[in-house]
Amino acid sequence: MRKYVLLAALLIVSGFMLLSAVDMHPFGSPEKEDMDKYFIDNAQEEVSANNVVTSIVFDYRGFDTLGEATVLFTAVVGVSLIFRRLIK
Amino acid sequence: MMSKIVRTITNILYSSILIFGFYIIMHGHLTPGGGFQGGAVVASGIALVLIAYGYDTVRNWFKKSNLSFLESIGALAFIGIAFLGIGTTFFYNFLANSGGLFGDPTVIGINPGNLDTSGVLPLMNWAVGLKVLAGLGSVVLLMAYGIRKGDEE
Amino acid sequence: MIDNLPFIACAILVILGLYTLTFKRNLIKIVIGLNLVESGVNLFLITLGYKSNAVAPIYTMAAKEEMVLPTPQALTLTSIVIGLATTALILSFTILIYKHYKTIDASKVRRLRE
Amino acid sequence: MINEHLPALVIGLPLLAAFATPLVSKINDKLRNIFVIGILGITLYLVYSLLCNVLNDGIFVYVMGARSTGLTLPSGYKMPVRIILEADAMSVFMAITTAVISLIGAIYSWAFMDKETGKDKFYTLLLILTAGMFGMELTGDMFNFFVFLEITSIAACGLVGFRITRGESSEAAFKTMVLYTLGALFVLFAVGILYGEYDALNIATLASRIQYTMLDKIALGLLLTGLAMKAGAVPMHMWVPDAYAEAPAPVSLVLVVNTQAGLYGLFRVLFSLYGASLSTQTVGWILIILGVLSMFVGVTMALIQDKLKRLIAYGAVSQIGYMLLGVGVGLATLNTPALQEYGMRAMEGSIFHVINDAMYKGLLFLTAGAVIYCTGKRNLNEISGLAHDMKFTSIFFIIGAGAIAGLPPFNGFASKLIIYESVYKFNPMLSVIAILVSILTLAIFVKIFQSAFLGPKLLDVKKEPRSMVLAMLVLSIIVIAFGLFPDVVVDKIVSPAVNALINRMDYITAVLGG
Repeated sequence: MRKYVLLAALLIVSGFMLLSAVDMHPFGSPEKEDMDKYFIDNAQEEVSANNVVTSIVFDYRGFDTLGEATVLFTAVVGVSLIFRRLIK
Repeated sequence: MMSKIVRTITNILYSSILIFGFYIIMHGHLTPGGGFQGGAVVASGIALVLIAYGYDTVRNWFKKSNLSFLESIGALAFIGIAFLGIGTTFFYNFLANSGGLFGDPTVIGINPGNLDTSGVLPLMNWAVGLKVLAGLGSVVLLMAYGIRKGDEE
Repeated sequence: MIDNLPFIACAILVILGLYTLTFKRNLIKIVIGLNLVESGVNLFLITLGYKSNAVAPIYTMAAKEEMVLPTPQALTLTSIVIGLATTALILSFTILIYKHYKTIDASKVRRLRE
Repeated sequence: MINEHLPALVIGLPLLAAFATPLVSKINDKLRNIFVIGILGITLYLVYSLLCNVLNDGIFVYVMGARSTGLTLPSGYKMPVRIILEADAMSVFMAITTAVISLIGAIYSWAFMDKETGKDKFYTLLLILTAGMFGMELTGDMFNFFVFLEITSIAACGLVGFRITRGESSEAAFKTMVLYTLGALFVLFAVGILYGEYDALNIATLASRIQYTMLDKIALGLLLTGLAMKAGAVPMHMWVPDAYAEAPAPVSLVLVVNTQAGLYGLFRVLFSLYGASLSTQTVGWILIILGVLSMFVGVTMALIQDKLKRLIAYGAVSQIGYMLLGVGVGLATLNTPALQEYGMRAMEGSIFHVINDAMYKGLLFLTAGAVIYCTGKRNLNEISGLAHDMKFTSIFFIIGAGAIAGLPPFNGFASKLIIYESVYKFNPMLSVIAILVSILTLAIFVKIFQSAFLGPKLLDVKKEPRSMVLAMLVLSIIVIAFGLFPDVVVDKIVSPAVNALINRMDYITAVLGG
């Protein structure tokens, strides 16, 4: 019984995923690109970096990168918590 | 500990892996790559040494406590740089185009790239690179420690 | 539909991962399934930004051409690191579970249910 | 100057402190505890001033890294490109709940964690978890929301697996981690779909562009699944009892707010991102059905548990149901005049229930933690007559149990009454089910109280340490105060929060301009 419920859930989610993939804009020609166009046009002037991706990662979306660094920090703290010595 | 062939190749490769990793961190704002990628490359060097020499030898070379200290320092440096911009806004790039450290303006359009540009980006790359190499290094060491202790029992 | 083949491939990768997650009993395989889902999603993200006949979004000495969208690349970078962190933590828990239960069969690791 | 940067400081300060905690720990244990509690206290103050700010001046927008804090749009451009923090009344409402609960958790931990090893890591993770929840609640960016969702997931799972000597702990942490990550990946997939369609990540921008196409529906389904998994609503609730039962008590306390942050994400997506553009009837009923299922399954599973914390955890599942029920009714009536009549009231009830639930459920988890701390027993069959030695804990348990069952002088009654009244006008059957579940909950908690706290004395019991009593006392005072003066709370913070959820245009214009 449990197996069939899981299978049904899996099929529904798979259907969703495939449908979204088929429905997406054609590969290689994004429909809208105004935000990205802004980055490509202005990153050199505003951030003065040649690498647009880095200027997004550390400047325009720097807060995400802080989150990402935090995630890594958290994972390391978590792993060292798991393998801590129990006797001081 | 692995065979002599593996150890010799590790000895040769390790320094070039380190240099390659630091190169990637340093040129993060000009070429593909950056702090995370470079840090991961350096950490893979640590993993290589760990595999070649075994946990018992390596733990004397890289102290876990030192690595976690380094990681905290990297994280603090990163968020500290973000806080330094708070005169304007959090994460404001206060060094870009200022003429000071990393403050040269970039030529707009096609250019070969100048290392002395992009304001706080290189500093952040270094902070993140330090953090990632210490973090991933200590994860690898800790996991090796965890598995080794399991074998003893 | 044939235009969207890369998207469909990503979706299939995600589905394979979900299948592994739901029907495999081995904890390591569950972690692998999770990683498959994650790779699928990351590939999906990066595929969204592709533009035909465009170069990487970095200014070099190359002649200026169309550039692919840079945002998905930044997002994917973030999500890869996040995935790495999760995998590290989950694998550590697997090691710990193996130490306590001496097995990584999910159907035997169920002291909580009793 | 501080006022200008409040949202960034609320997230940044705990994070900075978290990175510094391992270094502070090297100096002295006591110093570290004071440091953590001090930082959380300052954060509470900051959140409070943010709350006052938002309630007086409307939505607070903060642009990360721009030339000035309010510069949402770059010059001559119609859409934001940077990450924007957007604090409206709903966000600060959640943030103040989070801040209060984390501070209490830290105070409680002082004595509770005293004999454990790895305390520096425990406090680091606690601070990161708090900062992550603030991030989820204050951000105005979909991808940023995902990043903070993952931060809370990883920190929470690290804390759930804190007791590494127990195999059950690792098992619970593994399970929780897999489900959290899966939910977060669903959210990421949905973010990808939305990005691919509209080339925007900012919630307000997406909301102004959304058209409810097929792809949007799929994204909504994925977001709903992922966030309901985080919130622990019924078909995805498997991790809740395991994680709550195995985590140390202060962590269970913070986990309660963490699930509510997931719930907040759900509300934000439904009301601010999609809003009136979605078929509100259908989605509203989906929420109502999820809510009723959660209430029912939670309470029936709680009936058969014999471990104290596991039982409270199933109670927690059923309380999530009340919140989903009220908000579901609000959503179902969003496009009709019935909204003014009773839909608003139902939402007020369930948003009020969010803060009440955090307080009394937290109190129950803390009393359960005190019982485990003092007796060393987790099983209800092994404990009896605790009221002889643990007078304070017994009183606090009565307060918490009364509140969760919805008895009059406590806050649970106030919010449940609003839900019953307004839902009755929508569909009498739902209201009857809600009352029935409350009665069952009361029966369960009376039974435990009778068997665990009354009766003959079986064990030698330690005394509760002072810091634990202080933490529980603060929560009990809040529970009783909210129960005695519900109108004040509803008027001051709850109904602005509901208005902020419903008035989607305000949320959009705060970023995009008029």
